[in-house]
Amino acid sequence: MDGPPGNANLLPVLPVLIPLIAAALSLLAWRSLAIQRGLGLAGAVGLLASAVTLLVEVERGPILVLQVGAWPAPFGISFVVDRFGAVMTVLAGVVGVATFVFSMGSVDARRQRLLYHPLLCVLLAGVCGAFLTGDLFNLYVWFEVLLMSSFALLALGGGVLQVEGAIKYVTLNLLSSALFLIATGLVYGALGTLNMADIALKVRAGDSPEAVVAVSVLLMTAFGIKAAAFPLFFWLPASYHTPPFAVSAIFAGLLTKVGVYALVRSFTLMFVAESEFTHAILLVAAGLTMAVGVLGAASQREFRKVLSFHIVSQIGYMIMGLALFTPLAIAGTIFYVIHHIVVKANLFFIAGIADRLRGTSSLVHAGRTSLYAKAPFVSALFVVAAFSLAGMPPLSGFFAKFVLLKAGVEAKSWTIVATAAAVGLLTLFSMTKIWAEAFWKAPDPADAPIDRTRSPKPPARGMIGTCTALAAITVLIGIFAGPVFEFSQRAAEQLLDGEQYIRAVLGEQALARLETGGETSGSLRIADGTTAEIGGPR
Amino acid sequence: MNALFAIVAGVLFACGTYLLMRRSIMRLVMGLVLIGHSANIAIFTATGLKRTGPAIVPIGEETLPATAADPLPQALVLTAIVISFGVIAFAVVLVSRVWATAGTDDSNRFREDDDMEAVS
Amino acid sequence: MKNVLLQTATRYLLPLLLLFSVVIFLQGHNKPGGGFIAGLIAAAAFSLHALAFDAASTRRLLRVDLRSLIGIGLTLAIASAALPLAFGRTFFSGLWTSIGGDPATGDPGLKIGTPLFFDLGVYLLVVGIAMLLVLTLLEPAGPTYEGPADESEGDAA
Amino acid sequence: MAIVTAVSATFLLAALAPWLGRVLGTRAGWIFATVPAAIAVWLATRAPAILSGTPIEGRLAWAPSLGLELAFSIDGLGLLFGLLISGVGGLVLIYAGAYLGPHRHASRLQSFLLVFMGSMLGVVWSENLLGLFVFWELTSISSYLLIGFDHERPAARAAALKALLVTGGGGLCLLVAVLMLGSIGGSYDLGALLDERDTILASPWLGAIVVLVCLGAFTKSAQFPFHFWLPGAMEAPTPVSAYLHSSTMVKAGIFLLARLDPLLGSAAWWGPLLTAFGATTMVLGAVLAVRQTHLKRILAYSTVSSLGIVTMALGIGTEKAVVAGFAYLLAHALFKGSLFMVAGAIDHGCGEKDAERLGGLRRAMPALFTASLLAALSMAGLPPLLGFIGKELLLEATLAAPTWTTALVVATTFAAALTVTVAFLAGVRPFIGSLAETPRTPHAPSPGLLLGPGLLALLGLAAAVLPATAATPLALGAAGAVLGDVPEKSLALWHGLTPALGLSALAVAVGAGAYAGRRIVRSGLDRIGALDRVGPERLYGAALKGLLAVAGGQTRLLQSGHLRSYVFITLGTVVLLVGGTLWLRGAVPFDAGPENPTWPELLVGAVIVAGSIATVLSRTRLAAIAALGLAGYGLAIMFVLFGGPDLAMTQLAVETLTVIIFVLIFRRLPQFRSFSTPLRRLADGLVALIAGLMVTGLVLVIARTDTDPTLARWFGDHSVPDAYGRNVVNVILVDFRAMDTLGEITVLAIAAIGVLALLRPGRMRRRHRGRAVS
Repeated sequence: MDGPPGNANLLPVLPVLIPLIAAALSLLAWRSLAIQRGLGLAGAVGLLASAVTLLVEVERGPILVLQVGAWPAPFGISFVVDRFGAVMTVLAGVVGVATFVFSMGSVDARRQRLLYHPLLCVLLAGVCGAFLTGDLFNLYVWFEVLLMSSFALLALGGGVLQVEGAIKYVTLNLLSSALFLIATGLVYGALGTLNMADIALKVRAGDSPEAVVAVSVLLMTAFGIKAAAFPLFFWLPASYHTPPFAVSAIFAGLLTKVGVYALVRSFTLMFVAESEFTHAILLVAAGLTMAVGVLGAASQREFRKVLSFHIVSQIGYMIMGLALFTPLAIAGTIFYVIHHIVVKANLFFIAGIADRLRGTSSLVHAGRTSLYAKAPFVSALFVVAAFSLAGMPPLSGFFAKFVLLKAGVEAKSWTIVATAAAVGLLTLFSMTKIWAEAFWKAPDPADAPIDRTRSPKPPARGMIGTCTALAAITVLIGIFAGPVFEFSQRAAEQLLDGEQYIRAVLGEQALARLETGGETSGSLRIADGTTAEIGGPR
Repeated sequence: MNALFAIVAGVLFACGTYLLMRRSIMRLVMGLVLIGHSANIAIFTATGLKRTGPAIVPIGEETLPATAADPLPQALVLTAIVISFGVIAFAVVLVSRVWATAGTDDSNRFREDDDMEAVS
Repeated sequence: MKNVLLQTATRYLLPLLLLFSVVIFLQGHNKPGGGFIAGLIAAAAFSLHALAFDAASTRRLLRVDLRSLIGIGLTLAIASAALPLAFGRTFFSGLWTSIGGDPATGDPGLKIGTPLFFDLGVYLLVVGIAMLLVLTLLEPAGPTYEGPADESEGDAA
Repeated sequence: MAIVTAVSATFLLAALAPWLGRVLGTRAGWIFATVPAAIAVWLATRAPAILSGTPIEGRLAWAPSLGLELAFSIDGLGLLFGLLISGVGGLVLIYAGAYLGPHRHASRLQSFLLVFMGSMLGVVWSENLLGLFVFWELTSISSYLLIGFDHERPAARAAALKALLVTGGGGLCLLVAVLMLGSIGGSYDLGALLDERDTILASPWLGAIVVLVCLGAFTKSAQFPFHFWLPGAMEAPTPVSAYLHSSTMVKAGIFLLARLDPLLGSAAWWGPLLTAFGATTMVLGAVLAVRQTHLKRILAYSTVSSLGIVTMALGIGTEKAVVAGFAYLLAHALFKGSLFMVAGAIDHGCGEKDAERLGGLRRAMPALFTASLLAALSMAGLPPLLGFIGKELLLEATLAAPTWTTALVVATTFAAALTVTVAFLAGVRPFIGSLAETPRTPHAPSPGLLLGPGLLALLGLAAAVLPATAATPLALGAAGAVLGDVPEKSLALWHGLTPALGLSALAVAVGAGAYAGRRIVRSGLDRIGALDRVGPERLYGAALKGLLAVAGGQTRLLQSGHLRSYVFITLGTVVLLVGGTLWLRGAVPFDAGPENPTWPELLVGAVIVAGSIATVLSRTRLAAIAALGLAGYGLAIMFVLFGGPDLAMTQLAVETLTVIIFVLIFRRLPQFRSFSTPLRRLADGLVALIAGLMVTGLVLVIARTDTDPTLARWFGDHSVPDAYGRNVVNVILVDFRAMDTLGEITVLAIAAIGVLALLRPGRMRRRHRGRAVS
């Protein structure tokens, strides 16, 4: 047997491979729900375990790179794990495991029989693939993987609301994918490479034609749709309240964050040549996203719709950090993402428990029971998650917001600081609305739409357990805010140090071009913008 | 010829997006197909069209002649075609499900916001 | 579409088309072709069968459930990607061996490697999904308007 | 470390309280009170050391990288507040146990009270501004949960929300101010900031910092124009009002002002802002209090007034004023806490809250009457009570105020007079006269209900009679923390015949008169009451309503539910941003490329264009599918022309399958209809056209640049020797970039599963709640 040489370092692809294998085997076992369930959970746990190992590895050492198929970069596909990618993968694992556990008690058997578990597995594989790949086109492929499985999960067993929500979701996300695809092709046309490190190198060396800015803005809009930034977010509030709660939760936790991840990756590693221009657009978008999202939440009267609009609003915070583009601000974005994924998924899970206990998700109508009086533990879980989301100390959200505000103050961007602060207050307002209406309000037998056909049923133990674990993580992030922040800082430094990434993927000699090619600063452009220099790093 | 196919890509994109903005969900899904075509032509054109033979190494040679087409955009487009096929197949079926459950093909009649706070 | 002529034609065409798809599959690495296209040709052959007879008999002909077929294809693809790991190679690196080669004359013989198995996985999967689409759409209980719809959030089952 | 223990013990007890409550039953309050009592005793024993200038310190690193440390330090200011918080807190816990009796959630209330207590201790002992802020927000949250304790009443929920929004908004202002201070001073530690005082005072941000700090403090301490949330907070159970809304939480704002006074006191706007808003609040609160008849609301407004007094005193900023402020603050905590608990005991005993409908309770509740009388007299500022000392000092301070002297003296005297009226109204009126009919027969309060008010009232007396034991050192110690060094002064009941005494006498006379003629006074005030319509409370309501209207309006506009407009806006944004960038930077030159198109190419292009336009124009389903197919097959031919046989075959096969699927599905769907108006279509067409131009422009611009051939060459060179395949495209797909293909087939598999799930959804539960079909 012969073939290209290579090492057996499998670790960087494991978070993708494990759930994918679980999904493939589940398809073979399509007759047995029990096997699918077990495989699914095992896949998620395996993903989490491998992700944690990855995180430990990158914390200890340099950026991990796997050249898939042992083909050298930039020719084959590279899987690249830095701190940011690793922590995102860990979060995907956490939410994945939580979703599987929560689903067991909450998703009906009919839906489960429609291959629910393999779909979830593939969704997780797609999300992790997007976090770990170092290749632009491969990123597109993983986006499609996660998108396709989210389509299927959204429409699974669909009632009318579900399919109507799904068609909006599908249409706008496919538009985004098409834009992404075009942009990828254009990037290859302009730079002759798809490898992110190679793109970064060429942009830094000044090899990029001026029109690449327009391509990067095209990418920005494509990712902006995925991230649900203003004014590209419509698909999110139109669909997230329709599927089963477990599905809502994993979507809320992970999907938009893949868009945020892609934005961060693109505009810290690759397209930094015209940061005054691109990041100014991002800053405006960030402010408007926060404000419009939170106002949307204030206008809603359904549990999950309030939460959905809040996702939009909080995407604004994450983009704010990216747009400010200082090490502290990027650290803020990372902290915010870490906090948000856990809390947001948890809130959707809690919404599921509340819906089960109250018999309705409406905030206008009194439910079957006053949760505050009858379900103090669930209430406490909600308080932790909701006040964390609203940025109240000493919970995780406070520190996330604090770092971003601090970055804003230090960058003297007063408008965004004022917006972020005001939006914080409005977030508090809408969280208390849910609290007051869904938890405090007394049941009123005369009040109409409780779904009487749904038998009141206490939440399964797994459901409560899931929420408790996630709430505990929220509290722990608050208690260990220092270490989490320090990690975010290290991750941010790594993100902003493009050369480290390039060195890891392309090797030391690639950087030599930067020194001969002139300045290494991120504000290079070639004079006439007509031709790109020919010749790659090898 | 770059210009020709850049325009073709543009026309496809324009037609596709126009269909995407139709309220009739059946036309909408056709718009997705056209946008997919547009993306493929855009990739193909932007990376440089070459009137040459396929990217196949002739028998007896070890390497691809320099005149052959760039194989990478082809591989990308091929992947994209297949992916968009899967996605379109799903979307078409979804449209039929929407029609079957909602009873309308007019996307403006889908409800979404009936739970909103009334303006007081 | 119970056309005797078509049914008879199908009896002869089916094996021919399948053979053709195998050829296209096998030459894919060196000439135009490959797992995806070959899979679609095979699917076309079975679709013809389904049109000539009915979906149920095509399902019987295929023997294996389409979901399993998709699963097998996917598993095979992943397995061929993971197999090199057993030999200390990295994920997706090609493992090759040759059949009938003669180093003395420089004849490489027929090269067999994991990428081919990967392509075989693609082939099986494509047959599976194409047939799933066609058969599901051909069978009656398709989408027709079903009256007042189900709005369950599904959390109460 | 003792400080950390004290604070964490409180939180720990709070966490255990719900469980302990179940075990201990109604006696739980007494047990819970031991913790605050222990803290109070500990503080008392350490007081001499603290007052002699050695603060107790304790540190717990939390997130040093964020500048957040739980750095505690108890100086004179912290001592005064700490004693109030733990002392009153212990009494309130006992009182709450008795007040709620066997209420199902009594221990939940006590737990929140303990959370609040711990947070409040954290606020007043924090050396680190960020730590202070963390506890500050915790007090807001616990206050929210406490006000909403009777959660099933909408009024309680609304009041809780109001308090939270107002104080939370102020909290955010404070946070920004803290961030700015930290950014200038490089630390959130007060000590470190004081070292950087000159830098801070010279900073261009100083004005903003002062205003933001004031916003934080004023909202918390219910200063005009944010005073309105406090009377609303009376929806809370009485123990909560007594604790949070009279003696502790509302004083947090004042504490903050005092704490930051050494740092910001010399800023130009500091003194005038505090004095002006404090004085306004003082007068307004007093006037509004007289208008009330509901016992707790009377007390609430008079609390507003008292908080104004202290703020004003800090604003005046002279040594006299600051000492007077703290003396008054101490007196107020004692008498107001007592009076609130009395009001609660009355309500508990006879079920009536309206002062005018109560009377003659002295016989049924003699002990409570004694306590109430003592507290009321202290509030009225009569000797020999602590209130008298506070008021005398205050009048003296205003007489000696460096600016606005006359106005301040008049305002303070006026407020003092009305306070006399209010004190009689709330503290005496219910007990004297003939016995009034009440919902419940009045009965004497239990020991638990009596202990709190009684003890606090007695302390007001004792502290005045023996000022040197507690009142003087505490007030001077706190003042010392603000002023820098402890003033040489002592509190005493007798100051000689001073102008202040005269003003005091005048105030008592006027106040007593106003009490006697309160009906006339009230009807007079009601005429001014028309101002309520434009008052801040209305503003709050209007703002909330306006916010919801704006929110609803903009959301309805954007999130219209109409997919068409979603696509329109999304695409419009893309076009605007990308097209704009291209326009600004790219200046697309129309460059047809090096080669002219050949006839076959033109033909293929025309076929694709024709197909796509026909798809748009066709009116029937089949025609549209045919046109779509035309475009797709055209694409396949294009691939043939440019050396992509694999692509062409794939496109051909896929297009065929797509057409089959479309036909199979569309036959079950309705005929095409046109829904949009011509104008809409025009707008859509325009956006689509620009979008198309954008794509054309992008492709042209990029196609002009030569693609770096490194990758293409490498694939060509390595395909045969390393990957044993001659079809380079296929080798890329199954080897070089097989990962893409793995993802691709996964997408296909999932698409198939999705289709299966959509078309075979399994058994559906039919229900008739579905939408009406039109």
